Amino acid sequence: MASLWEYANPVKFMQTSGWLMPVAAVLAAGMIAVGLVWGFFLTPDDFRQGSTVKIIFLHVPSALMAINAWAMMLVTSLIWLVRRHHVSALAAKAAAPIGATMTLIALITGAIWGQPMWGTWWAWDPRLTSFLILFLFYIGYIALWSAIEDPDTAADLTAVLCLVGSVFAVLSRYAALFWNQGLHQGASLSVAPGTRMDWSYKGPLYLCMVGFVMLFIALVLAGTRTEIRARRLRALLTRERAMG
Amino acid sequence: MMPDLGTYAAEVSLAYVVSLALIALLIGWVWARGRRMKRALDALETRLNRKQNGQV
Amino acid sequence: MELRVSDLAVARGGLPLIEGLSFAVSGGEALVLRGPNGSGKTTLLRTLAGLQPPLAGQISAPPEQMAYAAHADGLKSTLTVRENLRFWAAIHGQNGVDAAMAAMNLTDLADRQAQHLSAGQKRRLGLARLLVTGRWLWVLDEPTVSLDVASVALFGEVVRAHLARGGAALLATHIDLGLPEARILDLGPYKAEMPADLGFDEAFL
Amino acid sequence: MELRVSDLAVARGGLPLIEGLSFAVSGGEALVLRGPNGSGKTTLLRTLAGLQPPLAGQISAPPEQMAYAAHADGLKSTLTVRENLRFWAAIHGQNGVDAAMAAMNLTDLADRQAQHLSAGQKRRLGLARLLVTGRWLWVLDEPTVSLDVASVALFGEVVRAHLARGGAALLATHIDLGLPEARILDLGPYKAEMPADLGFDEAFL
Amino acid sequence: MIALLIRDLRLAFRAGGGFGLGLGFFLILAVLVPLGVGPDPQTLGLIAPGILWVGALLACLLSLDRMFALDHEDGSLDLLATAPIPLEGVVAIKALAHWLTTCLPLALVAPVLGILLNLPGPGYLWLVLSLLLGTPALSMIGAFGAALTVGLKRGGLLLSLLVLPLYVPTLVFGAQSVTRAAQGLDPLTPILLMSGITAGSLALLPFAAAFALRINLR
Amino acid sequence: MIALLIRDLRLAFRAGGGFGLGLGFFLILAVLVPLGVGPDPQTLGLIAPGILWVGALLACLLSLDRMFALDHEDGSLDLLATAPIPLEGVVAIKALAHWLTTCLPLALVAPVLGILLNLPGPGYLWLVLSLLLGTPALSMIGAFGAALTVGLKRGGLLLSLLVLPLYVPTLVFGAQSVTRAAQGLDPLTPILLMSGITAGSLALLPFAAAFALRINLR
Ligand code: HEM
Ligand SMILES: Nc1ncnc2c1ncn2[C@@H]1O[C@H](COP(=O)(O)OP(=O)(O)OP(=O)(O)O)[C@@H](O)[C@H]1O
Ligand SMILES: Nc1ncnc2c1ncn2[C@@H]1O[C@H](COP(=O)(O)OP(=O)(O)OP(=O)(O)O)[C@@H](O)[C@H]1O
Ligand SMILES: [Mg+2]
Ligand SMILES: [Mg+2]
Repeated sequence: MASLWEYANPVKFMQTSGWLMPVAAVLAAGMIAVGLVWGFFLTPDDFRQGSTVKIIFLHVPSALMAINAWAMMLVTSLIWLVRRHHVSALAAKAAAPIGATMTLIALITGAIWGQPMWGTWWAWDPRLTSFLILFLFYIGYIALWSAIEDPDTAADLTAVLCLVGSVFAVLSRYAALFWNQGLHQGASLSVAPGTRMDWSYKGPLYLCMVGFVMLFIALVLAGTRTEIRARRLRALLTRERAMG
Repeated sequence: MMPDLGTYAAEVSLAYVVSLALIALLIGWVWARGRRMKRALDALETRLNRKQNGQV
Repeated sequence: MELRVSDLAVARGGLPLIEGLSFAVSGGEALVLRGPNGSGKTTLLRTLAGLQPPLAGQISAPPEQMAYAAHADGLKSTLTVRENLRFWAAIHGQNGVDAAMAAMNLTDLADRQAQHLSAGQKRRLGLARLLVTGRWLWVLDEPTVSLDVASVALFGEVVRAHLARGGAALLATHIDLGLPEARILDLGPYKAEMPADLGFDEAFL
Repeated sequence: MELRVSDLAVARGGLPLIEGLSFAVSGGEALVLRGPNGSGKTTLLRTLAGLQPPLAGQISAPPEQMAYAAHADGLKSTLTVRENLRFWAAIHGQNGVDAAMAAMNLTDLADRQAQHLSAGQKRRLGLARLLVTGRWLWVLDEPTVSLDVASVALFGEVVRAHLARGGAALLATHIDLGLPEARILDLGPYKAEMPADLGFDEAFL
Repeated sequence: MIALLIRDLRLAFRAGGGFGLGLGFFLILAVLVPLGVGPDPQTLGLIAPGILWVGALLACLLSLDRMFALDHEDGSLDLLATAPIPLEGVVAIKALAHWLTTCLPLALVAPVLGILLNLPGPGYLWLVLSLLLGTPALSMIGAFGAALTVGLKRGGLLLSLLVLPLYVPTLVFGAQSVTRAAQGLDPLTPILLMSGITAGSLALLPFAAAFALRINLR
Repeated sequence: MIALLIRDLRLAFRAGGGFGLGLGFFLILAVLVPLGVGPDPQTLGLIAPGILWVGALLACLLSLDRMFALDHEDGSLDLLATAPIPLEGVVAIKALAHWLTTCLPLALVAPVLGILLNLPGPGYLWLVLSLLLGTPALSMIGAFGAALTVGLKRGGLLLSLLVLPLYVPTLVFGAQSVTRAAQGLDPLTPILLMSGITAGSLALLPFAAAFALRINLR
């Protein structure tokens, strides 16, 4: 079997992602559409939360992806630093705006949910706080990418930022927990097995979660393809200019 | 067809609208940027090829 | 003591500038690099000094043996001439600040802040720094810019004394340095060729 | 059109540098100022350009008629060559950006950001700026620093064309400018004497 | 003059030019204060108007840091001073560019941060309004301070020190108007006074700043 | 190495070097907040620990702005990188110089500002202690951020954006310890956690920063 590292070759990556991306996109579209329609139209209201429980089908998957996107950036950054595969660095770059958007969606749906549940749009709950800080990390990371001219320099520096940032993001999480006990739901509803959540909720929720993962994969692949093209465009332009 | 959302109709629909809009925006951005880059690259590559063939 | 460069290629901003460059400088020799604007002299010197990695090729002497002087002089404008020199001497674990000032005719200006020097005086101070590095190979980028005729002559003597002590110097310049004994290396023939066909992989550099 | 300087004295950092300087430059002429490092050339040119007041004496032409080019080039590193020139052209209400780029051999670099230019290329851009100021008197401080031989020749031609159009140029330099027809003025004789006794009042100057 | 405005805006939007970073700072401050002060919504709501105004002021301050310094370093300022446009105009345009790239976005994003700090309902409108009317004064005063400190290495903090006292009246009236609005009182008087300060600064400070610049170039 | 420390300290104390300006900023912030928030002593006492910590953090942040940038501009950084001292050492020394010239004075002057903000009695000791133990982390993290942004024009605000989220844990634990002390609770746990962060930063970040510097010089 071919080594995984082969896909770090741009040509190989372009070939593979050329068919993988549409597949992921179709899967994502299908699953999210079915999941959301199911969730929005066909689930009963919760006895306590009323219809607001339907927000969960957007909130939880996006929160999930917000964290996992950063985790993926961490891994690809490490790969770039250690093995210097350009595709890896570009994948990290492509993932950042997607992760940032997911964080934003989690924040906004959470805020909208908070209004009926806690009577306020925003509360300095530890989980909410850590998400806000995560959002800041995303913004800083994207800003650093866009501020640096040379692509390899930018890749190196953002990778270091991602590593250091991850450590501090975890520290912030603990700091926030120490600082405030919080209102937010624990992970009781969906993750722990055999809890009170009914399958009528679980079904669409799982569907949406997998759908969001697919969406993320599709977008990262598309974004990485774009970044690779941008990189090549840049290189060709420099050379063309040099040739006169 | 529209389910009865009760007292929280505004909140729930707002959440769905905003989230879907953000996702659509993200997809639109990724897609538009991808297309722009592909076009630019294709244009440059054909230009370079023509130049090279002209020289040879 | 010898610097031997073989088959070196350097790039700037993703663009190969110089290819297949080989030369050697040994103790007591000075080598002057010439080439039109933008031919990559600064890039080459920065590569030798270890500030950027070469694209290909070997450099026999490690950066620790070189004293690099760039377009910018590395002076702190609120420190005096003496303080500036003393700092660099301390960093390199050397003495001889007074000798260095005397050699570059800076003794009168010793207590003047660097921001109150004229362009040529600043340059002289930048060159005096070389004397307190204690390194045998000087790598100098257009060292005599802004210097008047007398100072150019002074610089020539300083370099000659350095060579006499067994040191070596590598200088990039467009103008006359007052060093008739130096060998001259024209970078023209080493200009990098663009590869005719760009594979997708290579276009990534 | 004439610049007439009479009995000018200039000071820097409270120290008189040049005294009793008188000269005239009229349209079609170039005047080269020479003097050792620290003799006050830069100070003199800044005074003429209206950036600092003279200690004494008259300058017949107002600063509005002069285009000043200093040691620093006034380039924005994130703007391209063309954008930089266009900005200065707009500020001076002039056109001719393309002609200026052509004259200083910058057309190939038009879309390169200034931060990606080599030392000599930057300098060429700084000089191209003169062409879009539309002013008749050029006041240039060491204009050919970092330029290679070909660029110095190019610069010579540009100055000559400017003189032919009835312009004038005042240049400070240590090296050869490729302008054999220019008059040379040595600042040596005008070096300011320290007054032997400083009255309390004067010591405030 | 328009060329100068366009250039400054273009520089701001180019990579590393600093657009949006003032915003980022504002956002981060609004996050840090609760982290320092504690999560109690009551307290936060009470201090929200003041903190938001102080935050906007600091974000504005930080970004004006190098309004002239960059031009000074690369020699453009010398050349602008000898160019055929009045230095007063240069100052005014620079302040305008600063306002457009920094303060305007701040005013527009402030309500979102108001939510984070639990700002009471009626405050939002007046928050935006007071920022829109007050920040031009901040930019102009900042330009004056930047002109004073242009020749100095690391003038950034000295600049803050000089400019902050000048910001006090604007801050007090601006924050007052929002506080009053948030408590349901009449916010009109402080906002009118603040607008007066803005108008005065815009009319007079360009001359002072141009004077300071001329001195500094000498 | 010691020569570098001495040079940096000397530069800071020279005219325009920036010593004391961090202090000034801290002072002015402590004055501005009551102006913005209003003079009620109850409220002020409540928010004092948080505001003081946020103020110290910002003062520290502002002054680290150009920790490496000035050396980069005048070419010293290139020369230091080729000098016979490890770049990790250079980073550590620069952070130390920053701490000595900026953070140490902040910690010493903080109690005075505590009075201005009506900090309750038991808070003072822990305020100084927490600042002394926490600010080394701020300097070191700041050095890392400064190394990341050294090549950029107007990197100042980008630096803030990158560094502030990294400051969050230190800020939370530091402010918490003071708040708890001011309320008569036990401040030891947060202060120990904060010291842990400081120790970790000091041990690891010099390497990350030196790596970033090397990349930026390339
Ligand atoms: C505004 C900010 C909010 C953020 C950033 C946020 C963040 C998150 C995150 C990260 C998760 C996934 C955690 C996990 O799966 O264990 C989650 C789950 C959840 N959130 Fe939120 N949340 C917010 C507001 C809210 C509000 C206001 C409510 C409702 C009162 C809410 C209810 C839930 C529920 C029910 C879950 C599912 C828990 C489970 O996994 O069992 N969230 N939220
Ligand atoms: N930061 C950069 N990014 C991209 N290209 C650059 C950069 N700096 C310089 N270049 C380009 O690299 C080439 C070589 O520059 P370099 O400074 O090495 O030339 P040089 O021989 O020193 O010229 P000069 O005699 O003018 O100093 C030039 O064509 C220049 O435009
Ligand atoms: N800012 C300043 N403050 C005080 N003295 C200064 C200042 N700048 C320069 N000087 C001094 O004034 C004198 C004249 O400087 P000036 O820059 O005019 O000389 P120059 O003739 O241009 O020299 P060069 O050929 O080296 O450029 C020098 O002796 C210098 O030391
Ligand atoms: Mg060069
Ligand atoms: Mg001079």
